Amino acid sequence: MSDISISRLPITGMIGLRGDLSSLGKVVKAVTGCALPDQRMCTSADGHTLLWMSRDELLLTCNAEAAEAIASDLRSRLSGVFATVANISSARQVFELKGQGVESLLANVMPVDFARLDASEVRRTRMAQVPAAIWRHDGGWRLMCFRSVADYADGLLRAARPVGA
Amino acid sequence: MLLLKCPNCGLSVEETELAPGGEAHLKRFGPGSSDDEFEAYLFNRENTKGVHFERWRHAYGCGKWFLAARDTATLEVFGTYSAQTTEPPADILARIRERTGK
Amino acid sequence: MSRRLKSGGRLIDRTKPVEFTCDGKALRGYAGDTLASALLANGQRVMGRSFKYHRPRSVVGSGPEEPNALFGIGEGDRFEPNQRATLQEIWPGMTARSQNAWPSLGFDVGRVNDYGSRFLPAGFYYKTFIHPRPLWKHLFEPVIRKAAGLGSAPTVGDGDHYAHQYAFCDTLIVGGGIAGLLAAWTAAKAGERVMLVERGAHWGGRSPVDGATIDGQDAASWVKSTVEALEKMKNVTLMTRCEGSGVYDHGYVLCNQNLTDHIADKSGPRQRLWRVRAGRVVTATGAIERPISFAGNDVPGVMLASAVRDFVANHGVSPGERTVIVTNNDDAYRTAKVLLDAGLRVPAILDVRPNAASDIINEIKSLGVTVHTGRGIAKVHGDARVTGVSVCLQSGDGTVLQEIRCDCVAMSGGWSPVVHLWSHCGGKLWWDEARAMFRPDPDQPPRDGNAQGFVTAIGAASGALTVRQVLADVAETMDTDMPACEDVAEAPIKPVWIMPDGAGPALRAKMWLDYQNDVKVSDVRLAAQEGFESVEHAKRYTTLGMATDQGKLSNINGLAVLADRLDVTIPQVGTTTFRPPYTPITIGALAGEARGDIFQPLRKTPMHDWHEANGAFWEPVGQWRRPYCYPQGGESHADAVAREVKNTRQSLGMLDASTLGKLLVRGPDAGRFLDMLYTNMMSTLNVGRCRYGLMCDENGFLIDDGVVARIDDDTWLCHTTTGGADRIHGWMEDWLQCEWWDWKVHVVNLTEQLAQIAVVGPNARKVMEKLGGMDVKAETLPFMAWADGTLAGLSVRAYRISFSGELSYEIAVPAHQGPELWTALMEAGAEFGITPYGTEALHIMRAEKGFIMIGDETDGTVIPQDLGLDWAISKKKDDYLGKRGQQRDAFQKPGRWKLVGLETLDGSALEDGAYAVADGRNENGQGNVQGRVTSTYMSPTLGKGIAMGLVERGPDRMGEVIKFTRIGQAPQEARIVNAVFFDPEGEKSNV
Amino acid sequence: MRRFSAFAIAREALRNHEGWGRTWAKRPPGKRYDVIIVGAGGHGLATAYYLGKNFGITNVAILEKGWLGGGNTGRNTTIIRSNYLQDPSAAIYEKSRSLYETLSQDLNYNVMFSPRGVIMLAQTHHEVRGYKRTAHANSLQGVKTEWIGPSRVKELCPIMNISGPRYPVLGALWQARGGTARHDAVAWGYARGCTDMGMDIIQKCEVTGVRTEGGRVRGVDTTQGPIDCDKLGLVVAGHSSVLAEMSGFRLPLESVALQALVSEPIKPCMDVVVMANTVHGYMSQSDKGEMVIGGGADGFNNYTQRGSFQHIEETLRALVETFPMISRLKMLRQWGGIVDMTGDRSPILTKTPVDGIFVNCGWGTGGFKAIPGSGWGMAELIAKGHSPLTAEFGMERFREGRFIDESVAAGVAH
Ligand SMILES: Cc1cc2nc3c(=O)[nH]c(=O)nc-3n(C[C@H](O)[C@H](O)[C@H](O)COP(=O)(O)OP(=O)(O)OC[C@H]3O[C@@H](n4cnc5c(N)ncnc54)[C@H](O)[C@@H]3O)c2cc1C
Ligand SMILES: NC(=O)c1ccc[n+]([C@@H]2O[C@H](COP(=O)([O-])OP(=O)(O)OC[C@H]3O[C@@H](n4cnc5c(N)ncnc54)[C@H](O)[C@@H]3O)[C@@H](O)[C@H]2O)c1
Ligand SMILES: Cc1cc2nc3c(=O)[nH]c(=O)nc-3n(C[C@H](O)[C@H](O)[C@H](O)COP(=O)(O)O)c2cc1C
Ligand SMILES: [Zn+2]
Repeated sequence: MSDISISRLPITGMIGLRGDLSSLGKVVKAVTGCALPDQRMCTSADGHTLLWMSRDELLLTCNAEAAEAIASDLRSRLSGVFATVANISSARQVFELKGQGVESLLANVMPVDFARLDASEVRRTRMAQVPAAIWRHDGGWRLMCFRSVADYADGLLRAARPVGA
Repeated sequence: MLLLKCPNCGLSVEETELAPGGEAHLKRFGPGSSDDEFEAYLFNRENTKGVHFERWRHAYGCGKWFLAARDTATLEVFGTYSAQTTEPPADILARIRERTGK
Repeated sequence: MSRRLKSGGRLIDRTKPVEFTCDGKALRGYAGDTLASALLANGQRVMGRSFKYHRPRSVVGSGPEEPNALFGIGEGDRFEPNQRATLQEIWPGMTARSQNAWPSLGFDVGRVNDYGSRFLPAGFYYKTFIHPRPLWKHLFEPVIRKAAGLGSAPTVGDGDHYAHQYAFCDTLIVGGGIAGLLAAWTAAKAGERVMLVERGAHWGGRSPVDGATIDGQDAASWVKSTVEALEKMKNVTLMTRCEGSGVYDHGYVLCNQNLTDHIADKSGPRQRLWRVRAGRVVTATGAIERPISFAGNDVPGVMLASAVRDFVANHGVSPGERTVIVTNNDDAYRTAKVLLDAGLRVPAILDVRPNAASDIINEIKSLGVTVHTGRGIAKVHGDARVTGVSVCLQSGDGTVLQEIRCDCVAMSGGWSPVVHLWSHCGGKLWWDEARAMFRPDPDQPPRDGNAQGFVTAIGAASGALTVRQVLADVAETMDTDMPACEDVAEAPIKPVWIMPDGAGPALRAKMWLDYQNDVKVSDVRLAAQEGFESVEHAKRYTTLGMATDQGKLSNINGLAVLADRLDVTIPQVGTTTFRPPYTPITIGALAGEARGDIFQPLRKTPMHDWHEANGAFWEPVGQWRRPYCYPQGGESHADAVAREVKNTRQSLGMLDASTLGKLLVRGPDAGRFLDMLYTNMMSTLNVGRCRYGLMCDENGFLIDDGVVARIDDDTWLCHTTTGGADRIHGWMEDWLQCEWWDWKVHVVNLTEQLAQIAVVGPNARKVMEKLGGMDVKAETLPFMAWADGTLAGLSVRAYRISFSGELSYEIAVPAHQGPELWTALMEAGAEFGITPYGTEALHIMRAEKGFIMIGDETDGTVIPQDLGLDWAISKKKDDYLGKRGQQRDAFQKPGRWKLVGLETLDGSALEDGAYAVADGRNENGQGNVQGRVTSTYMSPTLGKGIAMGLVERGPDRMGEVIKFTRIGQAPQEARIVNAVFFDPEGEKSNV
Repeated sequence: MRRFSAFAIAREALRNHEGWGRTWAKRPPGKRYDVIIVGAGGHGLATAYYLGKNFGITNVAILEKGWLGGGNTGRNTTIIRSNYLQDPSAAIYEKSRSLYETLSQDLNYNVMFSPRGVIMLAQTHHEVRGYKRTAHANSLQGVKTEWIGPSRVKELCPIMNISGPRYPVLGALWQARGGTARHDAVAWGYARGCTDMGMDIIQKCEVTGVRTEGGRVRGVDTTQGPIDCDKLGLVVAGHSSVLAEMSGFRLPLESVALQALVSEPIKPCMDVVVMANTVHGYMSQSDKGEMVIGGGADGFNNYTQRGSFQHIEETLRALVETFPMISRLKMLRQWGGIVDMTGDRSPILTKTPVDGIFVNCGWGTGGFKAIPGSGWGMAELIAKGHSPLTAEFGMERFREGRFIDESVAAGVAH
């Protein structure tokens, strides 16, 4: 009935950045090619995605193996600037959601107006009882939550799937 | 169920994405303050039936605090604004005056 | 007799018979039948028993207003009590059970209450059962309680599941009658995002039955073509069987959609709860007809006039062969028409209006029906079924003028707009004298966060009655063109609340207002007489409107009776408060998906699966699950814990400490910031070293503790308790964002990023060395230091800290490598008999060492000084959070309870939570106390009971023996001792 | 006033109940009273009642802005228990509970006190320790409670799922003589008692100002005109801050909405009151058959008597987990009340900075059970200037840091 697929991605490289966004933006652009995203948006380049998390926080996703090296690179470029770079690749679980009706599945558990979501918007929100973030990726959706609740998130998404799926 | 706009990320979100944080613009009193000042700071809330300045955190979103001017009896929201301020901005005060005559 | 008519029934499909059972009897209806129509079609009139008097009752309405015909539907884990027969669509195999009757619906012993009803007026229970006192508990109350309730309680959990869904729209239209459809069409054309929900299974509302010509089509065709047009529009969502249940602040609306209650296939979710956020809400919820209060108006066979015509027109069911119509308005004449068209008889119409004239009245008269004007019903004859009515003058005292034989009475007291959704959030009403109804006041709508009215009532829901009025109202409020439609002039209504006007007490005691709760006109009058004058008092005293129909039929009549008795106007009395939901919602639907595994998030550490596979007995710690112990074989939990403790102390143990909070605090002002947060100095900590710290709230109470490590000049890593991780993170952000926003500090919560494993015991260093990769010697990595390095090929950070008093390392690795490190340690530790241990062993070992535990030694009223932790409070700092609070009077008093160790004289353990008794009693006669136990254990290490407690001036009373409470036994003596029971010099960890 | 009894009813039945008089009198306000009580909720009415009954002070008016008993007294889940942890709480709640035992007889009005027993579930080790601590404290306070195991819990409440899986029941604190009462009847019965002693109950009379002179109270302004008094008791629950502001002082309170709901009535299936604090839900079955369910409180200031809907959902999912059979019952009605929360969640019963003004407030989510005891103590405080029952509930405790914190045992609300 439904062709929605829900899969857990293997560990994704993730680097959390805190600081003045324009200074962060410059170095990240230099290292990864990703431009500084606008408020709530994300940008991508060369397999990296740079997500706007808040007014002083960005999240860079990358290849897990490369994360530590990129983080050190960013750290050294930011030395002398009040900024924090943390490799948090293990902290979160990313899901890939594909197929027709993913939005309405997500609308079971998130108070989000999907029709009003910009194509490159990253929505940090509440998924039932846990925090989560979603954004469009490659014709489908990426969903991110904390690692410790990955099983809960999985169960929740599966329970929300239309019958027969 | 309230709908408030987070000035930090620009989203209007429902209350379940937010965490309430009580009265805004409290002045902290530490060592050296009088008993009266300290008691007022920690306990004696305005608890107004009417316009109330209060703190909210966009807990399930950008994680940032912001402030709101809201009527506790009608739930009208006069505006939300930065948490990094010691008093309500003029435009919000003007709107409150316009709406309530106060 | 009720029966199925030979023809007719616009909603049923006579080619699709549906078999179902009621009270075990096999019955047959058609697809499209409700349980009520199907029972009537099968000749079953009595459908329930009333709450208090157990009077036999039949269906009075045809929709959500129905108070009487309630059934238990389904079996086993799909049984649900109190379902309305008028809403329950039948499906093949459905089973229905009647309620509140014993032994049977036909003969119900509870009926004795009816015969004694004059002794059971409103509120009788407040006046009696007072003496003798013991009888209340042992006799009266049990009897009252046994009589309580309607349907029987389900006995098992729910076999169905439920879904929730968020939705957003510009305009939510509730009600799919002609008003709602026209509104939807208007908003949709304007490009708005529209949601239109209709609680019933069909579109069109009343109009297809009541008849109308709109835009040259009959109502049914207009409805059909409008729905088809809407279905084609992308910006429109249409849902039937979906009720607008409640309107909440700021445009939040709950809609509840039934998905499987009407079909045999129950595999999908049973209901979907829509949580809609709408820019504006349009209520097009129609109106509900009012009954009239006359003696015997509850006898089976007395129905709303609209219900009578609904059953005939919609279901091809005749509620009776001979129907007397009693009315105060023109609308009921439509019922006459429908009955006559179906070949049924209307022996008379009793119209209370002395001289009403209009087209429809003339039309009905011309069909040969006798219309008695200025007349009403003095009394209905019959008990379990109507056999006739006595006619009287409406203006008289009920003197019988005439008797008319009939088996059905169709009554109409006028119409009340469905204003519930308008009112839920504060919309106000006004009383329209001419139409005799409360109508939404457009000038006082419910207001949203911008102080704009966000609900608009249209159509019959706003008080419009004729089709033309309805369409004109929609056209005006929605600013659109009105479809063509002819005007039908109706004669004005004459408000009549009881019949006849001059009815005396005997008649009033047989006039029902609230059918289900058995509230009569006499009850409301009694309430007023006894001073329950406020409509809210009258409601609560009589229970008027508190039944499962929430007074949809009874409220207006009730308050009219109250107004009359108080000699004030109806608007002076006002209405009671309208509260959600519009009709009751299944609790499972509100709970939604959160059941079983996803009842709540269950947080798992990276090593969770290993613990599970190795027999961990789990303990919930917040949303985490932590191993309490790992029982082996048939071992008891206590034995397992003892083994874990002993093995760790003697050789080697290992703990999953991943749940501890790990907060990275960084920036030029981080030291200054931590000095404010912790009671001690963190800015002076040397890079590479660790320090134990305490955090207090502004009241001065201890809220968290943990080890802080200085990572580099600008960076600290703060450990918190498991429960503290998110709380303290939030606490830090709060201070940084709202108080010291110019301080340059970042906080990053690394709790989820890192797995942390404590390797504990005399052989800890050996196992570390065996894994290789870093220097863990005492000289290089001394107690309270940390180092980065490699262990078993993984990059780790090792802290030499100890919560057990043993040589111990806490090793952090990225979470996804946690299991690998854990297994490596297990393998390397095998030769030392490495033992994973759980939270209980952890607690015992810390207690043996006299270390405090947040939540045990603290409870939100304890300051660090109470715990003898003065050494962890910097004297040099001007300020830290909590310092001012601790300077207050109560904390300076010498008599405060302070932490000590406690040992019973016989080596047994003190009881959990025991209090230290003191001499005498206080002013309130309570036994005085001088302390309490905060932690108590049987120490496997020492082989005796050990405890910590807070005792008045405790540290000054070392050696003293005091008494502690025991439940059900004499107090137990214990000696005040040093709280460090094991290795007081700390030799074991300092190696 | 007419005595109520079964005989009286039988007699009246024979004459169509036309002989019953008013439950409380209706009179215009007088010019002056010895004591004015603002707020005809349970606490205000009980205060007035015991002023008359215990101290002979009957020149008393009770002013109510709406209809009496229509505040929180008319919208609470009626749980009565006294198994509190801290001594001052246990004292006043146990006094209250014991007064409830004979309240119907005292008032000659059946308030349907139903000591069916209250179970407070322990579902974590922390709660086990907390409730055991309470049991020990109760043993010294003269409060009868018992720590019981899971099988006893199941026996007392067969519809409960005690085996989890998420939070298996580890035991419970059981107070066999806790229970419920008919909330409206408590207000009505006290009102009748007050009238009987000649007091004036004036409804639709909102206090709009408090008049003071030289630091002493003189009277109040109301929507029915000014009224003088020697002493003034402010007993207005959620509106206490509003009245305090009129009087010129502040109270350590925040007013928030607390919600409740009832299911449709069903045949009796639960004979005890159950409170499950780990999952945040509590439930009992009324004498009429509805399941009476307490919801959560909003975290923000709110004077609307409506709460946010998510609390209803949270409560119900907790209860469905605990009592799986309620899933197929239906929610009939939900509502809210405005409760006044203090910094330590314990009430305030005290003199104030203004001579002659007394406040009784801060009962927050749990003051129905305290009505008789609080009235008793408050009356003594107003009449004599001191009451052992109220002594510890002064406001200075916040300034001094002397909290009476009940949440310390296991985070208990009601
Ligand atoms: C949903 C809910 C559930 C609860 N459950 C329980 C429970 O299970 N057990 C329990 O023990 N407690 C419970 N409580 C708490 C309990 O209801 C209250 O603590 C108690 O009823 C307070 O009584 P009161 O007389 O102080 O206040 P109220 O009954 O609120 O009376 C105060 C009165 O003051 C009036 N007033 C206000 N301002 C003015 C003015 N200016 N002039 C004149 N009059 C004024 C109000 O109209 C009101 O009638 C619950 C509360 C709520 C809301
Ligand atoms: N002449 C009279 O005395 C009189 C009186 C009343 C009604 N009427 C007739 O009734 C019709 C009124 O048209 P209308 O469209 O305003 O009303 P309607 O009664 O025809 O339609 C209202 C619709 O709203 C639905 N509804 C009600 N509450 C709902 C809820 N909470 N959620 C979802 N759906 C809900 C109902 O099921 C119904 O289908 C006209 O035909 C009018 O002539 C006539
Ligand atoms: C213990 C208790 C039981 C209740 N039972 C019912 C009930 O059976 N039916 C009903 O309609 N309302 C019931 N109510 C709710 C009241 O109708 C009403 O909603 C509540 O007192 C709040 O008042 P308000 O809604 O008028 O603001 C009950 C309330 C309480 C406190
Ligand atoms: Zn935000």
